[in-house]
Amino acid sequence: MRNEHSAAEKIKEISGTNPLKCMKCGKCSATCPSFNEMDIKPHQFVSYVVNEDIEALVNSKSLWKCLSCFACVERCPRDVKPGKLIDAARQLVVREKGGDYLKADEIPELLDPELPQQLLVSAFRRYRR
Amino acid sequence: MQELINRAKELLADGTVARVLGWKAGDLPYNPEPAYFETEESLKDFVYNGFCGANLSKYMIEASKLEGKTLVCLKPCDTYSFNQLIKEHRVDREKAYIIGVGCKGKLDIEKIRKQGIKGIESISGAEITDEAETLTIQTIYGEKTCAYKDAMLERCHVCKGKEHKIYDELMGESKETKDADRFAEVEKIEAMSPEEKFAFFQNELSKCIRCNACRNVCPACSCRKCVFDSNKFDSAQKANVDSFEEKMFHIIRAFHVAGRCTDCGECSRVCPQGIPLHLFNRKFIKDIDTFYGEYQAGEDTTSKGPLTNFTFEDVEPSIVAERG
Amino acid sequence: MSIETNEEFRPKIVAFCCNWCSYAGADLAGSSRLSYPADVKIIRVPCSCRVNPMFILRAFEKGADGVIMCGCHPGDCHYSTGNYYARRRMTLLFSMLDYIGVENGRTRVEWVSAAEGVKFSQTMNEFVEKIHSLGKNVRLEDLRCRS
Amino acid sequence: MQRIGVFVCHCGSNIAATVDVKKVVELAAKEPGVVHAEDYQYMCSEAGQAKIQEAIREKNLTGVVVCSCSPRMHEATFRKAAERAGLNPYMVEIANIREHCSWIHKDMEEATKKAVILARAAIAKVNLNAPLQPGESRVTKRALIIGGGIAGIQTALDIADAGYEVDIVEKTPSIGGRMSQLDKTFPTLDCSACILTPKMVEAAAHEKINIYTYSEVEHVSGFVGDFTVDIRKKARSVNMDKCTGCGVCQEKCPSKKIPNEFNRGLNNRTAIYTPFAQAIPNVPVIDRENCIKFKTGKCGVCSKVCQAGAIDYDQQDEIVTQKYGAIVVATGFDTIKLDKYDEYAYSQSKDVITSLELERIMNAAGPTKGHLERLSDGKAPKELVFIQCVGSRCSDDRGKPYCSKICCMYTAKHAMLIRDKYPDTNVTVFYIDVRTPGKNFDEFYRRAVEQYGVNYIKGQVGKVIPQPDGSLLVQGSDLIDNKQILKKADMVVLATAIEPNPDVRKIATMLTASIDTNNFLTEAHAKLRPVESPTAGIFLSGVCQGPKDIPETVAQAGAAAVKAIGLLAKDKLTTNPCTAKSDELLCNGCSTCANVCPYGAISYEDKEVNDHGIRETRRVAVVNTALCQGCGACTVACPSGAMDLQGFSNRQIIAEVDAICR
Repeated sequence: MRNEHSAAEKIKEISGTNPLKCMKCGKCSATCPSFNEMDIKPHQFVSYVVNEDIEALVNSKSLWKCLSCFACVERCPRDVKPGKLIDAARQLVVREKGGDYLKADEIPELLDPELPQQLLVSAFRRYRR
Repeated sequence: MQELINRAKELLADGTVARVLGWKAGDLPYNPEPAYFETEESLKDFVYNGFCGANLSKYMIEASKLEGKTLVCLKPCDTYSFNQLIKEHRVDREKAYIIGVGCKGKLDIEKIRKQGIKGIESISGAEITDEAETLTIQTIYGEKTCAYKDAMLERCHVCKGKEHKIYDELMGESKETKDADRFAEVEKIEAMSPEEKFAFFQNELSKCIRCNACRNVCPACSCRKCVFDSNKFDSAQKANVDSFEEKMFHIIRAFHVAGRCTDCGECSRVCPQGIPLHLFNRKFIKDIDTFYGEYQAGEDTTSKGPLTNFTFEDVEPSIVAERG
Repeated sequence: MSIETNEEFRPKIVAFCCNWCSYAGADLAGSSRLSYPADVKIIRVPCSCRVNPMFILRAFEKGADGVIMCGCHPGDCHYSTGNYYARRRMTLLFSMLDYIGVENGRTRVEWVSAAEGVKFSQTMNEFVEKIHSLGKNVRLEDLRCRS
Repeated sequence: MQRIGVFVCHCGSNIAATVDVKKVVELAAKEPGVVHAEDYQYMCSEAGQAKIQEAIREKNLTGVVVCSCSPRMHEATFRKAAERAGLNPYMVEIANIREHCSWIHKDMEEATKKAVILARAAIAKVNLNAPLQPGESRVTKRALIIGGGIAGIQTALDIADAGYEVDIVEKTPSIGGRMSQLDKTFPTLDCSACILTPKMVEAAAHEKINIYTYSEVEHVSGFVGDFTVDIRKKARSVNMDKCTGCGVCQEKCPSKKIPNEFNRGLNNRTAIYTPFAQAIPNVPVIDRENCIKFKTGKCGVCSKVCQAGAIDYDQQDEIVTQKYGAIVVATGFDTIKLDKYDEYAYSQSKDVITSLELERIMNAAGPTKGHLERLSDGKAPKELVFIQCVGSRCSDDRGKPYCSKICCMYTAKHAMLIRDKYPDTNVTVFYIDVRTPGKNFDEFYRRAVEQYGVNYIKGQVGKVIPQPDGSLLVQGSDLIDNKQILKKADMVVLATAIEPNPDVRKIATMLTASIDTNNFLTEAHAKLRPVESPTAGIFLSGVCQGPKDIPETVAQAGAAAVKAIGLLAKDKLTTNPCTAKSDELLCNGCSTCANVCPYGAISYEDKEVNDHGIRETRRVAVVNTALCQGCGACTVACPSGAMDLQGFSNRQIIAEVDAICR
């Protein structure tokens, strides 16, 4: 079990953002291309971190649905960067051994010959410890 | 010299001037001193030779308060100081009758001594009218010679020129003596490391005995009361017990005359400790020339001095750090 | 004798600030809670042109490790032209200090407007850091004044 | 030796939380000259001031040091308090232990140490203070208003009604300002022109008001009560006395393709033009940059058709120099540029407009004669989307960190007006918060929702995507429903942030008035002196000080007028006694000081002096204290130290230096 407080602090540290700057305008959710596939919406990432409800955040579908396109980061008027928050939450999981979304041996089946090699390599680099 | 004395007698006799400000022989053959002559008779003691380095323009501050005109003998470089004093309302042009006297460079007894010439009894070849290139010196050890040039004051090697900037009449020939770069010494110091610079000035200034000779002779240091003597800055009457005191004194002195100093070199000439004080003034002159355009104090009597002037585009003080 | 090395070096820094721009800029830094080291002590003067080179030398004589002068930006002087004179004076003075071997980072001029609280704080942080890197001002300190 | 009292303020916890106030008292009490030291919660309060006064009387204090907030805040307060207790006010000095200490340091020990040093410096200074007497200077009974919008007009009218001469300087060819561009005004929906035009006419007709349009302030010198201002009257190329305002020249002008600034560039104007029909003065100007006559030397049509012979191509700029006692800044605002907000497609689609542009479109005198239509194809929009907070409340570098204040209300107004006039048009407003503090403001907003059916969605728009069919796809969020919305719109209106007029920086510099990081002019005190600049004699009216709507602007304009009148009503002002003073026994009479004096305050006199028994006539510097402003340039220029500045003397500053370096 994660310590919720320290996990929230960790997310703030990794993302380098201050969620308290959020003015709840919703521009992140307005701009998100994956909005409909998410259970927790981008603007909610912020309140989940503020409220230190990290367990719910890391168990959400959204954690793996964010494309890291950073449109929300770019357009956030308050410099809160929800995309960075969710990315940090993902890092939190990835940094815990065995917490990976996919097991290594599941991957070959999922491989699509169309998939660029580069994407795989960078995904591994990013999400593997 | 005789011509000069004759002319002085004439002017005294016809009442044009009330007195003559010149030099009279001192107790040694190489130390003539500034003097007033009020009668034709007294002029027999008048001298003007290579050792008459003293700049008489500062004496005109007091002479301006006296009745009648004063005949003052000014060398070319002295006229710059006189102009500067006019600009600052310290002398009265109407009270001065200026005879611009010729100059073939002034002599520095220390330079002669440094060549090992001691026990001096008399010196010939120092006369202003003399064409001689060599000084012949009678000493208790016999006759010695020395090239005139080698005995010249440092300032004469970097002479501003032999043109008188202000005068009523000219008398006597001059000879160009400039053969060195005025800022060469300053540049040499500028090229040193901070430690070397500090050591250099520490060494020079630690000789200072705060006799105030530099201040008293300086035509720009003409304040009725120097800041170092008044209680306005809590700096009065301090003995120089630490090294910073002299630095402060000499920096401030140079700062106070910056833009006003004509580089007459009197400070260095009179320093009993032989401190090259002109290096401070010349540093300011060099900086002023590079930062704000060339400026020669005393060139005229009206231009604005560089420290009472500015342009919108002046360099920032950070230039000092930037140029390294 | 390692007294000096054991103790953290806390520089003495005098900042001359003109009343209209820089002092107000320092006030703004304060009201915006923009911190800078406590080593900086501000002396209020009406204008940067009030700063006499003697004050700066005096500070060094009394043991200051750095002296900074702040004024309105050139062109913005409350008295129209004061900082232009100050700029010439300080340029010449700093050049002279450099000439006699004082590390030139010990003196600085910065133009800080009343709106530049951030700049004021940044400038002071930088300056203190610079003085830290230069260390104690041993060259100019008047030994008698150490207490 | 002085008898000094030291008073250390807690400022509630502002100081006391970081500075050990008791320790400061204890250590200050040991300083030379100090005979009394105490602390108090709020020194600036009446009780705090009473403590100072009591100590002055009981301990016969000759000097006071208050360790408190910035002297810019309460120096005057404490000096007045001391004066009431019989002490010369200039015997009071402030040690700034709040802005310069407690507010910036966190460590108590460190902050306390610094506070003690700051106190010492102030004590050392007071030890050398001398009582000073203020002088007097005259007040020119005339005010200058910079900016001829509603703020400037209102201030001018109020000052003029009090009987003082007022000049308005307006940059554009007509007074009226932003308000003249508006269609209707909230919350009463009366037409802007209907309420503004009478004010403009009143100002123009007022015998005490003189209006310089098409003019700019070029140079300002002097000080409170006695400013000298150069005003550049730009060449209008039309003789104001001859022109009858018939408008034929504008009809005939062949150069017709110049973006019309008044209509925000939505249509064109001619090279000779009046910005709008109700312009005051109703005299056109020739825009020389776009005039064929000025560009090529040929044309001259306007001159030919002008029956009054008013066209004057040779007119030159004219500089008018005038003296003023007070200056009011009323330079107003503009909307920010949207070049950093690509996501809203402002530069890609003609149908994405700013609210100010909508204001012109809705106006009967505007580019569409008041018909709501798309600028791309002239069709009436059926779906209209308003986006709030565009560039406002942004902490990134794209926008402004402040709330522009007026957008919520004007958007409700626009939405309501459109729903009223075009019931078939749907109106959606994306908002973050609806801010409606103001009389009848929330009621107004609720009417838009409840009565007019405006659809308010809480959420911001992420992007606007122009569609091939000419419509706009608005992608926004609905935070209440927790949904992302894709909405087709025919027109999008951006509530663009407002910013101070860009010229204000230049003007503030000339006036030496302070300005904040957002270019709003700073007030002397955010709460207690909101219409005055910290620079004496400069007053602030309207949006140049901060975002405001019309009623607030008018109220502030009146307040600024009252402050200006308060100044103009005085015959004389007491002047700052911290002036330069020359010690005639030390003065060389060298004129160096006069060369650097910006006020020409130094002259020279031949004066009989007695210098320790030597009697002589000397040329000495004399300072005119009415002219001297106390900058101190002369004190440093003076080589002998004869020139000193009262209140900031050489010895005082040196004492501070020594105290700090001790």
